[in-house]
Amino acid sequence: MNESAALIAALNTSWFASGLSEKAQTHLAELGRRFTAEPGTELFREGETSDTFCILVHGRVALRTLVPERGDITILTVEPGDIYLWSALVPPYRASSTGVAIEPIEAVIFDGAMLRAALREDCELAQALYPRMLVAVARRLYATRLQMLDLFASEQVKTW
Amino acid sequence: MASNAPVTARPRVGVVKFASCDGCQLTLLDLEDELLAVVDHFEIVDFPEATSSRSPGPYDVLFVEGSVSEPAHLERIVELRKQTRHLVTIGACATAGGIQALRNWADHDAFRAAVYTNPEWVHSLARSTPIAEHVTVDAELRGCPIDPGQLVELLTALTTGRRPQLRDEAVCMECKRQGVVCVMVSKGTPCLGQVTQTGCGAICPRFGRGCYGCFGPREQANAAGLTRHLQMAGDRPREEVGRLFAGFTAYSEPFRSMVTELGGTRTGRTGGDPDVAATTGGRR
Amino acid sequence: MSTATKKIVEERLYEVGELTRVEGEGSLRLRVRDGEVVEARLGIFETPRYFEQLVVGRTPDEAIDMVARICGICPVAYQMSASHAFEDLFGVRIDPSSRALRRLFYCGEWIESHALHIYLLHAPDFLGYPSAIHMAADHRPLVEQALRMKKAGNRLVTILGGRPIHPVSVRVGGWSRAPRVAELRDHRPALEEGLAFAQETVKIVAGFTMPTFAREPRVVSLRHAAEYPFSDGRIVSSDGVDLAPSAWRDAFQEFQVEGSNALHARSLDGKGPYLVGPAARVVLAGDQLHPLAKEALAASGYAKLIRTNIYASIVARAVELVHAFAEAIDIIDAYRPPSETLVPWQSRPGVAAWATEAPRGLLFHRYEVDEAGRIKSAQIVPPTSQNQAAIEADLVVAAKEVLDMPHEAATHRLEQMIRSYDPCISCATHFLDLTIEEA
Amino acid sequence: MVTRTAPLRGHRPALEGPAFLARPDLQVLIDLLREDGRRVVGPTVSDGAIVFDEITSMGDLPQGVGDEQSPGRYRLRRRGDERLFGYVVGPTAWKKWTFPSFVPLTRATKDGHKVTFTPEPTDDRPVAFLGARACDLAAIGVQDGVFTGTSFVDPDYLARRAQVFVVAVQCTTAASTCFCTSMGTGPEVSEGHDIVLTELDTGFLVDADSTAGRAILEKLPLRPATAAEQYGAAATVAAVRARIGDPVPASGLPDRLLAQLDHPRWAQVAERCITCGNCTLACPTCFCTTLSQVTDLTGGDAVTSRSWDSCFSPGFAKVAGGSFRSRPRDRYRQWLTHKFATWWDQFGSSGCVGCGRCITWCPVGIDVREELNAIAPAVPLVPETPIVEPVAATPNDFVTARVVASRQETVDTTTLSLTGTDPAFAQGSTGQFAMVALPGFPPLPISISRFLPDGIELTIRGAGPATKAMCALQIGEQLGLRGPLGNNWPLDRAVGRDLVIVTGGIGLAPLRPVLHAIVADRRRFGDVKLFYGARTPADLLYRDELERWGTRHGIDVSLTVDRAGPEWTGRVGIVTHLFDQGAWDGANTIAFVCGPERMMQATSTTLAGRGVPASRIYVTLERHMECGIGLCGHCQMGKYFVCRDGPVFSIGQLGDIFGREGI
Repeated sequence: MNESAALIAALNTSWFASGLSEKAQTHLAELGRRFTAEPGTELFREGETSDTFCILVHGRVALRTLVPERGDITILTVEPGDIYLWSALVPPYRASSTGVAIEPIEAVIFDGAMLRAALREDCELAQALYPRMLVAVARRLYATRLQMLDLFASEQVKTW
Repeated sequence: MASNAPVTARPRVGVVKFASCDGCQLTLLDLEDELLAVVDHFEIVDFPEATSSRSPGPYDVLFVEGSVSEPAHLERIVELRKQTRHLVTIGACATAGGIQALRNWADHDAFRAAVYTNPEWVHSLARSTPIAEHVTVDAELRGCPIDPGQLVELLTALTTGRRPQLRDEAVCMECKRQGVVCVMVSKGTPCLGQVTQTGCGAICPRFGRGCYGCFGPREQANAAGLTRHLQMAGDRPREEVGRLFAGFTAYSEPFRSMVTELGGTRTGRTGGDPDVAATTGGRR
Repeated sequence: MSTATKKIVEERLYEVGELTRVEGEGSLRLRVRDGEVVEARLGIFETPRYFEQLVVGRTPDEAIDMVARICGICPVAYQMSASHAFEDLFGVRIDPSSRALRRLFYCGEWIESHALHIYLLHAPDFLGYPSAIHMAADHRPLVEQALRMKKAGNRLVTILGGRPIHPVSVRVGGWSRAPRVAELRDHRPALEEGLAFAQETVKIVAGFTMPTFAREPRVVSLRHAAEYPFSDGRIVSSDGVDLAPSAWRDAFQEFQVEGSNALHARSLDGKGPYLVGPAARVVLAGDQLHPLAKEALAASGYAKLIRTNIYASIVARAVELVHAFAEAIDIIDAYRPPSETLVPWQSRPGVAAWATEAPRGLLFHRYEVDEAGRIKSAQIVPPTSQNQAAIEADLVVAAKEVLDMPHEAATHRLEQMIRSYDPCISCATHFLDLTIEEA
Repeated sequence: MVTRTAPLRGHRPALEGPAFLARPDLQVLIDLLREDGRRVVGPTVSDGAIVFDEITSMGDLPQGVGDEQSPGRYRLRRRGDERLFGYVVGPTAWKKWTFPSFVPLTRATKDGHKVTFTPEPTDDRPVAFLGARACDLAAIGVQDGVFTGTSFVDPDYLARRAQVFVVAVQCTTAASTCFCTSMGTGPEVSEGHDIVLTELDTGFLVDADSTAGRAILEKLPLRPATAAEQYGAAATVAAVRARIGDPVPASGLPDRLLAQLDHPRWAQVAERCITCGNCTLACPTCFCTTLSQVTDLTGGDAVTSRSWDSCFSPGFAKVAGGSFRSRPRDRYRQWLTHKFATWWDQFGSSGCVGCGRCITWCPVGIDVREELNAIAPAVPLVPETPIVEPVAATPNDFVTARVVASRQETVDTTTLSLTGTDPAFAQGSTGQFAMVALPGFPPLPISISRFLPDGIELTIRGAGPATKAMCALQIGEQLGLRGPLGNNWPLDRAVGRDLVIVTGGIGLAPLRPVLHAIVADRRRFGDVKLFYGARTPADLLYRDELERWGTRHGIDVSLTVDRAGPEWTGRVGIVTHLFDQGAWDGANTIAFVCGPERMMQATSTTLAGRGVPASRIYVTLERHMECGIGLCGHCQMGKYFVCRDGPVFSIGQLGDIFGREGI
């Protein structure tokens, strides 16, 4: 049907879902729904239960965390094709940061509980999705490590 | 603390001493050729050994001689640090605890009792420690005593605002540059030059002796490697090798570990002169 | 101002911070009641460094390196007393040239030390400046020449020992390296210039106005039949003491005083304080001075006053400068490198003791050496500890003169008098802090 | 000059038209040498060793003296004969005269805003070496190669070397530490000498190998050598070769060595090695130097001098943030691999001549022959790619430039516009750098961030005292320049290709000229993507230019920062993953990457994952540089001098040394 076709098309543009098998994509299309939000919308909050898993199709989402006395710090921006709220698939299902749309966004989102149930039943879906998940999360972990190195910080040399 | 800007016109300089022999501050007065130029560029605000005009600080540059050896020293160094922009420790006592740090391996009370009939009249700390163990130090001039050339280099670096060129290489490098024949290879004389920081100009090898490490251990000094070689190749008893390290910078690592491991300085044995010990204290 | 008529006790308190322009730090206590000095004590608060203990268990050569660190101003003296003590015990006869070099070594240190004291530490008192640095503003050429003279001495020690402070080449049995003839010859011109300026210096200091002072102290120094005393001769005194340089303890001893971290020295005969140093040497061994030095002394007109006016010790120091330069030049002209720079020696157990003449006076070392050739015990008696009693005695005399002076002048005068001893407070490094209480 | 082929085997008869000189007549030779105003330097006994020193007569030579050498041990002994050369090499190397341990280079004076750099005079008095051995001659040849054989000639070395006259002596004895036979340099004296002597019981066989040499021979009281004498001499030298044997089989050694960068032996030898540096300074070929400044109290007068340095000293490979060879094992490996392997690539010869000095004079007796033999099999060398020839000036010759504009880019970074530079600079190309000097400060390599018709721009981050001082320069003030140095970005290879530029922080500065070049001729390039990362939005350089490149010149500019406040709506995240989103094919892409080494590694990995071939991923490396032209030795990375062969390298070119710790 039209709606699901549009969803599959959307999924296909994404880095995350493009590589998935047709079967998996169709199954995902059944589970997912389109979602849009205006810039400035707070999508989820650090520490709160995250009950949706999202694939960003257009726009940009800033992942922020509140540092007392330094205010909200953006630690990463999610670019189109990437996922956010993967925490919906990993116990204890709590958001690890606060998400804010900083451009008009379009995403395909999935109900966490439903998706988890589907993954339990449909091994093929699980086999197709989890490796992708792993890559996405691993890549984010690696990027974060490099960020942590603060590579561009100016090395201040003491006179003596 | 240390900033890269050249120190402003006529920086205020102080020279103070803790437990020491005064030799390092004397080195400043021994800059016969530069002394008057130095006082043109620096305002000597406190230097008891040289002038009666005193000022308590603050100091742009404070040269600190000597090791922390008595209770009063503990507060004094912290107080001085507060008033100082560039704190420079000069000499083995200030940078390594000095020869008197050999007592750190000994029984302090026994030491005291051995020299003094009435030890309770004498106040000193059980350990003699380098300044950096108590406050932040911006630069150090090594040596027992310090090298006048390095002192001048530090002063000129200060006026131009560049980093003083104090090399972190082994004494051997200077030995070889000067074409001195290695005393260890050609005479079998034990020499600490390989593990000792350069700066002296390789005086001891030039004078036919082994280096006794008065400039202290260099970065990553492989003292263990040298020790193994001296014990095995040189077939020397542990304690004899230990005594090599038990010198003017014995308390800085890795020399310290060598002394502890090999011995070389007495630990708590009381000696001293029995006759002196017998002399009764008292007033005239 | 005390008023004799009233019975009310009026107290006056004079205080100087730490005494400046001396090596090290010390404190002084002076109590006067009814115009009578009842206590004059020099306290020594230097953190003890326990050298006598540090050298225990070490070898003689290690001790020579270690004891030098007692004093950065006269390390050579410490190396001389120690090496001669050990050589005496071990029966080492060093090469004649090595012996000449040892004298030359001492000349270098005397020059450096005396030049330092006369111009950088003491002269400002007579000319009314807080320091030589301030003095240089009005007398730059004089200070420059003084520094050149001092440098000539330092250079001498450097040629022989590698550096002016804590030189490295003195060993039991001679030297680890002897200089080449050329090295010494190259330095001769600087010594000639130094000699000329030393002679000039005697005239300059003799021209200073000396405060009046009269006390004829007991004086003690080495005396040698054929040479001005450096590191050989007998210990003699103005009242008949005559001992081998190893036998200091037959006439003197050390003892501890509360409030002082240095052991004082006193004579066993109970004859009280005695003076060591340039003045003592000039008095007891003046006949052995180099002709040029004798000449300078005679011309200065202070030959007699040196005996009784402590302030005039600066003249004795200047005369010794002349001697040191003159003898240094003679030694260099006669120099041939030793045939055996380092005489081999065998350690033997026993007592090694010797006294030599540090710039500031008699320096006595005594070591017990065990069978293994290690030091079992040590005793080191620096000149300043021996002078302390004399300083205190002189303070009693000086105090009478200064009590009626304005505070500033009084304290300055007392400092000047103490400086006259050139107290090497680093040898017995002390904190000096003057208080005059008057009841 | 040693060739890479198998060791020489007495290929040239040591004696040719040989004549005999009676021992006492050696004085005549010495006198003749001195007559021409030469200083004669030869062996003397000093401090219990054979030390080369100035001599005036035969009496100065060590007669009847022999030596005993073993790892870490040297002793003289009496031979019981009258021979004057009955020993082998001692602690001194002849480089003491051709390449002294301390040489003043430049005097810099400052007068108000005006600075002047004047070269210091060199010592080119003629000198004769008496008693050089085959290995010594080979060593002189090796240093000739280093200082005069490549793109740049060291003027001081050349001046001294040109005045050297060599009287060589055949080795008639060998020490246990000798291995010239393995290195193909001896014991036979074969080249590099003017006169060669072979000592016999009563005198010398004499031969000449140069016009100057023959000229002197003609004045010597010679007689033809008897057959017995000739045979005796040849036999002795042959016996020496036999005695030495072949302790270090040399063929293929470079490859075998470089294949063992991870051998556990490196760590083991590091436990014994004190990293004192004696081996490098005793070595007759080691050429690394470091600069030092001596300023007067006013800083207005500064003399820059160079002195022997050693790769064993911790400071040798230091850059802000630490040393590239932090561990002793790294330094030992650097020394050995350089001597025996990468030296071939740099100078076409081995860096070792087998004299054994490093073995005898190692205080703890480490024997390179043992270490080499303990290290095993082969891998192919990293293939080379051609390097662009830079235009440059030698270390003692600076041109001055005037600051005409100074623009603060970020809180700690400033761009200086300079004019009055040498025209060479305007012709420099993208990616090159200049050695920049202020009186009293060590010269620093700074990449050129823009080429102007009459000058250049430098973008400098004030990290240390020197760079801070440069940032603080006011309009009208002068500084000293050398360059432009190093190679450039291979823009020609980018023509017709898609170009991906990935850079971070100050790394944009050396790439800015690339963008200027592209903008100037945009059509010649395919898609151009610029990925630029900075620490925070405030740390982005050249903001308005970034803007223009994106909007006007069709360059796809993506910016990202490591962290930002809520006001920043741009990307946050590490630059290395920016271009990981979306689909694009690296097959026709060439990439230029500049930033911290860690960032460049991550980037090249990701690029490779996108199909960009290693040969088309270019990075620019930072190393400790003092001379900028491959003469001071500090910036070595494997077989490369980063300053001379780089700073731009392709990942393919670097192979597995890129990103390896401690190279």
